[in-house]
Amino acid sequence: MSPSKLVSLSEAVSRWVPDGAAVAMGCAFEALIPFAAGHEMIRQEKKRLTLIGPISDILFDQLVGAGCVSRIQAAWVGNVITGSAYPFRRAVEEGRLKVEDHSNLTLAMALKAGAMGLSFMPARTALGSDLFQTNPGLKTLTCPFTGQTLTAVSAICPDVAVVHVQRADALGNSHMWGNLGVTREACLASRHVLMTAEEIVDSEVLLSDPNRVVVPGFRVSAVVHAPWGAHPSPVPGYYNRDHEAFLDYQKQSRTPRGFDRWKEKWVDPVGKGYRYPELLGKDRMEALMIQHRRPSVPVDYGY
Amino acid sequence: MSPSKLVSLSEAVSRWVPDGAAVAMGCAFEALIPFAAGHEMIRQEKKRLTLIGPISDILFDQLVGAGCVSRIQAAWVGNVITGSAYPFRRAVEEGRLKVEDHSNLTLAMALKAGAMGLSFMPARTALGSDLFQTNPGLKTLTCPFTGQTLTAVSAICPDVAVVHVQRADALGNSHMWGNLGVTREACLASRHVLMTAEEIVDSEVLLSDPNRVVVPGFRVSAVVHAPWGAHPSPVPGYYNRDHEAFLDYQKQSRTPRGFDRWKEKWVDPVGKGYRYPELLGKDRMEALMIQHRRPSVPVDYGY
Amino acid sequence: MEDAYTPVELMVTAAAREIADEEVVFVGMRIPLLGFLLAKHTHAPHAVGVYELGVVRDTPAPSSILTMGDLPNLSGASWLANTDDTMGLLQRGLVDVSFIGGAQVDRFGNLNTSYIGGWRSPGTRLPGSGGACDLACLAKRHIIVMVHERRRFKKRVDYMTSPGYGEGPGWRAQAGLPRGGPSAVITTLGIFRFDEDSCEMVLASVHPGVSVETVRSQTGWPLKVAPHLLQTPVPTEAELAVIRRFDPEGYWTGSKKESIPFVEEARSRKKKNIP
Amino acid sequence: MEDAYTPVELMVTAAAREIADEEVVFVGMRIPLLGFLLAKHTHAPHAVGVYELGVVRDTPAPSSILTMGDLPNLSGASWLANTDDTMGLLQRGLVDVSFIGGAQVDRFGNLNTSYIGGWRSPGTRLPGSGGACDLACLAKRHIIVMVHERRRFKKRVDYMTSPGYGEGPGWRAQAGLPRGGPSAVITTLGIFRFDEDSCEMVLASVHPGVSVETVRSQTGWPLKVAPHLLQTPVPTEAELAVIRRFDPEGYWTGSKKESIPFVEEARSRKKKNIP
Repeated sequence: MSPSKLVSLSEAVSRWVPDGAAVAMGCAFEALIPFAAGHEMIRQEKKRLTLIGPISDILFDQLVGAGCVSRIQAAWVGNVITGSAYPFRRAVEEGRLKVEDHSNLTLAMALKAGAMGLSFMPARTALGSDLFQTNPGLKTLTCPFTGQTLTAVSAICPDVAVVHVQRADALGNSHMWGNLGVTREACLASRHVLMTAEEIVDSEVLLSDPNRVVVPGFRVSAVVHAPWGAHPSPVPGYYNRDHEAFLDYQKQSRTPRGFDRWKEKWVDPVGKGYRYPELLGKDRMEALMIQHRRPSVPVDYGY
Repeated sequence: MSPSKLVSLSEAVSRWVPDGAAVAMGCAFEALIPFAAGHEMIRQEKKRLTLIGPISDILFDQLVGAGCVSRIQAAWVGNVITGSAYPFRRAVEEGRLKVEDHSNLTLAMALKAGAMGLSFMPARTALGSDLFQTNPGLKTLTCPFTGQTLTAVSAICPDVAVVHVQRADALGNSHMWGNLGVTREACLASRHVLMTAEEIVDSEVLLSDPNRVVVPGFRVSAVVHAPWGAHPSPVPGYYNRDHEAFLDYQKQSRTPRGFDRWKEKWVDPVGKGYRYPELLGKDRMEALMIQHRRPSVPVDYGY
Repeated sequence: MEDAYTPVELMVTAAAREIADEEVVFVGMRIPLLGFLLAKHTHAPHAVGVYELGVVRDTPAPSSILTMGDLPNLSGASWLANTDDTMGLLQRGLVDVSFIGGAQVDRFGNLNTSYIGGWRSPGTRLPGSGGACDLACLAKRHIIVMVHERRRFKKRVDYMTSPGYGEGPGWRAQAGLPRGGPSAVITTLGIFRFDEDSCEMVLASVHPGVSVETVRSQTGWPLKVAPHLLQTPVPTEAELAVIRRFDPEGYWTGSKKESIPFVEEARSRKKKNIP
Repeated sequence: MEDAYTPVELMVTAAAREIADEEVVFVGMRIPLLGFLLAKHTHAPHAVGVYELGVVRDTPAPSSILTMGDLPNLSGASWLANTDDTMGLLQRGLVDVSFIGGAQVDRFGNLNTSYIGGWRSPGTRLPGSGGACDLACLAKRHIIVMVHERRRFKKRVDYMTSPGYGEGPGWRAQAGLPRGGPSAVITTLGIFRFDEDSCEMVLASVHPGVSVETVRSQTGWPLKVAPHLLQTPVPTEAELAVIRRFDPEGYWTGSKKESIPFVEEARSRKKKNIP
């Protein structure tokens, strides 16, 4: 048997997310956002991170607010159901944060290039736009076959992809379902994969359905058991989106002082023993849990 | 409700595979090869087809032997467990067949470019090889970011992708599992998708697991119920590979006359009612069926 | 009885009417999301919805949703895949129509959702493109949905996040864009189309109770008006019933004011946790 | 007792010994497939197998398999995905070693599996590259497995399907290849390595009962011999037991002759339908 990769959240973040690291997160867009891992980066007071992701739905904003971030490569940073996010705005407007502006497609292509071991990928988007002014990773290119102008998107290879999955084993095998966004590309493009999981299960569960695996286990550096680790974002099969938490954060983060209060309540108290579910409370968890089950019809991998 | 796309095999091939069409097949490599559909093309005496696929494991050879093909865009044409295939060899050596030589990766990139609406995709393979001599779809390119030499692979957009799946509904929703090869890219790159299926099932089965769907139903033009439609190639969940059939074909196709005898036995007798399973016989089918079941552990898509 | 419908409900209805049956629609957030659901339940039952996070669905979600990533929007979807799969459909030319919003628009339909006041030293940083730039570049046509204010309707946007017709006729082809362009702008005041020859935005329809003069005063360039100016039809009762079924708490559509949640700004609405 | 092992079993054993534990191995067909299974069961239990059809597995198949696409090779795999996923691992530089076969090889390890006699008017058309060109271009190192005959060991291949060291030192980098090159050639007569300076193939080990003179006579250029020539170790009983467990009918390994099924040619073996 290969050695277990199962470690505590603090150990995983301490080892695989050093100061200055380029970190891909939020790669499934609105779902499965690794909030637990992001909050641990805040607790460990990480510095000078580069954050990479399509949209980030307040996680990037929270890390910016906590002073962990010096650069962002993203298509959109904000709060999906309200719009702009204050700490991000403040940081850019005050010149404290460098942003490389992508679209969802150019970011997907940048990670795809990284995943495929290529230095760039072509695209037909963004041509004529000002994204070329604020992203040195975009250039124009002439197609060698058609002579047409295309966008060339420079590869992004993160130091670590931080992903939250539904179920994993101690070896890094995992199942993820729902919309996957750019998760597959981010995992394959990154030097390391730090995986948090709702459940740790027996390997047999995962090997029973190899098409459900997003990235092969040998590419995973650490596995962390983090139930409710994507809250307030939704996790298919486990819990719904907690809209209230997004609205509360928006209100509280309006001022730096309000942001600190939010952090004192939701980030600081979670410790090495990881007791976020306790902080969340039983009633709130119950309200968010799946009410209408819809199990998949199995398939057979026999011989 | 949308109108049903369920048609007979002869109707589907008659409508969606005209003479001269560019047809992608065998996109899952050794598994799920659409032999039933290919044999119907032979019965309908299609002419001047272009065949597109990574490796084809005798299906391309059979269509070449029957005189249906004028051009092949592939990485490998032969019989996986024996090597060279005779009708293909004869056709190339006699100058009757044009081949554009790909590698598996360049073919995957050509279809990926088509699927992504791009005129080309870069790759780092084939550089310095003679594939550039026998494939006008390969050129070298300088990366606009690194200055390195790369291969540019011209897009392939087939007229129709012919794919065999495990289960589908009448609207073109389908589930496919196992190794998928370039199936996803081929379906998305093609103007039309002609789908043959082991089973026609209720839409609810397919909607119960949307991650298992290879191509959205609105991209599918025709659905055909063709049990044992991939025989002698394997179909995960349904039947194993029939090695004997591949060996028999190899022996019989050694001469043009032997090829005709093979065709008379295995292709010609199948009619509009599609009774290939009867031709195969119950004993042979039973020997190939799944003996050791290994069902997937379900997941939940509730809310 | 107060107003029979809210300003946002009127805009949702107008958005829905831009969708024809059997079209493939790349659905954005907020108003377009509701507009698509409305179209599916009225005149466009075979429309297919595509979402940038990697979702395709051709049936309505089984329950009300606040965002495209809410679990009911995944349950029973036709396809759950990757961003490059759904963006591939878009780039390949298989998407008929898409919807995007903006903070600033100009006479050629170019949109800014990135930097107010220029990117070198921005007065205001907005969230950025998301998929908007892609939708504006690659759909066969796209529709812009916006609040109509003079500071937003500028002669030239401060930053072009999502290209419209650029600097006018021929610009898109020159830039290398394969197709498309904006076909309509739906605002809080009216509906605009684009002149085929000049590519300039033209007022095509005013909302009930809005004068042309009001629209002109809120537009930062000399606005042209279509020869046959229409009045935007109000939502029918059937349409309102559908909208309210999918936004039961009025989170997106409830505001009586002309500030719409669609716009990328903080709002001061009563917060509710919509289940 | 006849021979304790067949020529192919010797080659399978030699192939297996080229794999180190924990390496990521891009497994080809036939001899390499068995070689990988053998390595997994002996000295390399943590080796990971990658297959071009979109399969990764780190445990042995639960039953004997004749091809990489046989269902037991999919059952309980670590990853079932797409060709661009597994080829992506390769192109990204994550594959340590790959195996390929050929019909013709030259002194710089270039391989031909496409056209005998040149492509303009080929005497013989072979099946083509498959993944071989990719494996030769992109793995950190690759190993060639071949029948050793003078007509196959040519000064210069008729067509370069899969690059070795091209025309010698510096050629790969010049062509744009990011890494790699052949590290060994395992033939029916011996094992060859490549000189670090000249990139030329050098005889490193002869199989039991084979003389250097025999090897030279079957090689189409003046063959260099390593200063410390070895004799290829014979398979152990434990190794033979594993091979015969995975090829119980001797389909791949059973031949006593030096014609190997690995080679892209018709064979006249007794046919069996291996379950």
